[in-house]
Amino acid sequence: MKFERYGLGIAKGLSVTIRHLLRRPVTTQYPEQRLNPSRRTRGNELIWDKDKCTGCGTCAKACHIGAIHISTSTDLVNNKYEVKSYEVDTGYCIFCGLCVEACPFEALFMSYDYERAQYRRGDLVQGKEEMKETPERKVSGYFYPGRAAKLPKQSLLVDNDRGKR
Amino acid sequence: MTLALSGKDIAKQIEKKFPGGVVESAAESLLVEAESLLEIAAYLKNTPGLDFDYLTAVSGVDYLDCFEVVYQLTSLEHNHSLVLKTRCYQRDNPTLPSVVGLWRAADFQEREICDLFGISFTGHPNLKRIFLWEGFEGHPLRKDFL
Amino acid sequence: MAMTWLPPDWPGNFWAHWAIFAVIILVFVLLMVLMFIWFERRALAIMQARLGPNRAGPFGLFQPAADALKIMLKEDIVPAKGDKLVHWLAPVVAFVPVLLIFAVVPFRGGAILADLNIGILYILAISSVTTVGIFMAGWGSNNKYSTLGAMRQVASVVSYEMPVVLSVVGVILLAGSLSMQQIVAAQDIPFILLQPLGFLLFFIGALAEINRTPFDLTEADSELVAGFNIEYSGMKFGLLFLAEYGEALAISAIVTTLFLGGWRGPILPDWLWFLVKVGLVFFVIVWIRTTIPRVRIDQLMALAWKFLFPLALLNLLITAAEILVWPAVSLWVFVPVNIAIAIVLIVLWSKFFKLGWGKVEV
Amino acid sequence: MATTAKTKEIVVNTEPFVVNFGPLHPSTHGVFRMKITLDGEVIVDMEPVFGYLHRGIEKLGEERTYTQVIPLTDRLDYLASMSNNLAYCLAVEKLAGIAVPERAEYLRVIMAELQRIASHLIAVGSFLTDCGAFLTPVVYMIRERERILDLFDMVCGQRLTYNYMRVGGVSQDIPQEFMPALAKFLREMPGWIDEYERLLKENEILLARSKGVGILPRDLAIDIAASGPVLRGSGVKWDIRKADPYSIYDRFEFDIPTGTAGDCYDRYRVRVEEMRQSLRILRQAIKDLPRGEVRSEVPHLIRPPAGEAYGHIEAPKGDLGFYLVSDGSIAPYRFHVRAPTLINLTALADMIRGWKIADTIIIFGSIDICMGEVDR
Repeated sequence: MKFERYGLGIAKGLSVTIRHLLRRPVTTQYPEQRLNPSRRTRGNELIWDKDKCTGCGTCAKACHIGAIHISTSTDLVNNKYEVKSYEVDTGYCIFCGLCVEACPFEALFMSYDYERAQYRRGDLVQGKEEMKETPERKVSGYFYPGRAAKLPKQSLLVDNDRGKR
Repeated sequence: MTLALSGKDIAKQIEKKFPGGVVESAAESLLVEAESLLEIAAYLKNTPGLDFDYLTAVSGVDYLDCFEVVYQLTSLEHNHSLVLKTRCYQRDNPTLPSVVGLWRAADFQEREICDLFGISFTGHPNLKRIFLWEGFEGHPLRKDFL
Repeated sequence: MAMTWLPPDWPGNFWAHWAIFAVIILVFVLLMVLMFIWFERRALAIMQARLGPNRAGPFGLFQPAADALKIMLKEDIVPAKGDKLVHWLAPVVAFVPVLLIFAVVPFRGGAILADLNIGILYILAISSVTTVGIFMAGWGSNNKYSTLGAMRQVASVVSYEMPVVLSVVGVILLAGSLSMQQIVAAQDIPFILLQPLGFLLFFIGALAEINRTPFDLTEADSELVAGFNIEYSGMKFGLLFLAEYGEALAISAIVTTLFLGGWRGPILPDWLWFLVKVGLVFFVIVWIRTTIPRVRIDQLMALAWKFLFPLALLNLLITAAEILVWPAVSLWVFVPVNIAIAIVLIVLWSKFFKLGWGKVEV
Repeated sequence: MATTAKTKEIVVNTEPFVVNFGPLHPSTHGVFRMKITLDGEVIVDMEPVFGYLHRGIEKLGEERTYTQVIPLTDRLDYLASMSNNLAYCLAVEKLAGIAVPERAEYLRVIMAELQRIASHLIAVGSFLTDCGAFLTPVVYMIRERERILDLFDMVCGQRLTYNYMRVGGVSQDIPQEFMPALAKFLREMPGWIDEYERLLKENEILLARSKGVGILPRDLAIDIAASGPVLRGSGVKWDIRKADPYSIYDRFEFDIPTGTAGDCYDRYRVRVEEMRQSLRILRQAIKDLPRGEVRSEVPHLIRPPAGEAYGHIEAPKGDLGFYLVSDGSIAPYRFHVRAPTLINLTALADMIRGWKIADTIIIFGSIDICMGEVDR
């Protein structure tokens, strides 16, 4: 290597790294500090609104992997479809959000929460009861901006926000 | 703006040079006989007015009654492009002449078509399976594969 | 400045003295090496805008200890067709010389295990035994990458031994003796000022010998995956890892003793001066490791033979000439002269010298 | 035992040393294998082996409706899925003749250019780390990429597989806090790029390692139909955004950086300059972003008329094209992807021959491939 510039390039590079000693590191200590995900985040779960759902099955058709299994039965009392079983296999689901967009009755949402890992593969299949919207299982504002207002503001690295302790 | 040359007026030029070479020329593509593919391709590449020196893409399609290989050609100087097609009708051991001699870009793409469609290209330097392993029998992208 | 509160041969009998102080130095060196591993990982991390280990203990201080414990519990795989004996012996041959070097390093006023009068010669001799160990590691693992790595290590050490030894001779000329104590005693002016070119050559040569960036071709992780220590796991890998950091510590200690005036310093107690200077030199090594890309093997060799070696000879010539015309007034007059000579030589040499057969145009 | 044979000519036959830069190697950017025959350190011959990440995306595409194929295109070049979505949607719109509203066009350009910067950051970062600087460049550049991923997360909810663009526009409009965050990013980014330049641009060791190494001559680059920074590094001024402007790229003025010698250093320089040009485009796109609809009226199950179409865009890694054949049903009859990285690798054997092992990693790194797109 020609040292024509007598190591100036190397010196400049060294000056950049030494300057980083004075800057705050960028890492967030995950379990203690948490970053707020985006208000439209597609968390790893689906939330299903039982009363709005009419059992039309558009979401099952929209899913290109067939992760949604829905079976309806005829409810003779007030003469409309009644959803007998509604299961989403989050093991197959890739959280692309096509089903949420396809649902004509605003009954299906992505969840805002991303810590739904399970120990057994069987627990990944979400049954009817575990899909209701509860205070701790919030709905994400994906495709429905109206619901995004209640969620906390996203913490952006551009604003040097490294999450609260 | 890349000017997509229409198959018709190119066909007229080619008809004079290689009688019977052009099978059918639609508005945006030019279907040629498999046998005369190499001469036409060489003609397209070397004539000063056309200068198709850049083979953008080679794609294979299985139309059940025939295999079709589509060459998207572009000329960097004149900034115009052409779609050249050939067909081969036998299904058990389809073969087509390889254009690797003219454009080296076709090397991996022809190996891919041979791997996924089973069309063997004569004159290709090392025609081996590119994605699937040697022992795999059958060609997945054929419509009758499953 | 003898050790005041302990007579030199304290327990009377020589062997007892030797045994006690050998254990003390051994423990001290291993602790320093663990500290250095932690120091490098933290300094590297902060310079890369991240935190570095901070989970095991306060500020991650127990991280090296945790690593050492983990490595001891790991299974010790020996490659099937590898040369079993050579594979087993290699870490020992690589690690022991590193410990031997510390017998001669003056930690404090009188605190030196063996005050050999050929101190620096002993260090240069011992430090090249590690290369044999590393080559045995590369050869014994019957793995293509490790053989390549070992070959590279031998090539780089052979070609960098010359500039290192010649620059040390420059220091010896000035100090007048080979013993480390005398070298430190002779340094009223730190030799880095008197021998700037010598310091530069020694530092670059030493970096190549302990294969640290920019010369870490032996275990270049982007090319040879991990060079000679691919097939090592468990305690053997631990030994090789300790050998590498032990060598870095040894080189920092030698550079402090030869060029930065060892433990001599104005206010602070002398052992603290030694630690500060060693830490400083090690920080520069880590700093270089963060920023500078790796050199290719032929550039490494060409740099040694075409750039460092001639400059080392010239440096020796100039130092010898200065010794002859020893100034009456004081050595300080040499400092600007030597620095000017160093700069002129580097500029001149880099003008005519084209690495990469002249193809490389910058 | 004196050797009686007078001039017994000693034949030293050294057979070449075949090394596998195997699927599992720290610097093969994914599962790519090179069977390299070595003579000492010098490369004699190299044979690439593909297929370790072949998921048959083109076969999967044939069983899905036109909208369901979009999540598949995310997984082609997983470092630039916005550009994959854009290329696919353009091809379908060309096939079905669908018009895209103004605001959606501007949003698409903004997302594509942000994705170009993010992809180049990874490419340049890993190239410099392959040169040996211990992870520092790639850690700095990933920190900048993090800012872009935050913006994408804000818009479409995911950080890698966006599934943001739809046939006929984009799936959702941007939230209010997107614009201020993007403006802040555009103000800071040139400063960060200058810092990378100061870090390694004139570093003597990097120059010695990458200047004049792995030269791809101009006519060989055209012959193997290389595209993107690899082609422009060899001095060919060919960029689809200028040569065949798709969507609204003809409204922005930016220039195309090209190298001269076609070596690794030029390709690295072209990528860094392209990042600056993308910032220029983004500034213009922000200035005149119109209001209005983001998606034209397109049925969820589109049935384009029977026929074929080839749409291609300037993706970060090269000329990414989609060849779609439709038979009038809701699923594409044939869905072929023109992978720029697979074609850029055609000349890898010629570029590597004669150089040393350390150079193969640099040359391979400067081509910047992504195995998701190579193996499909």
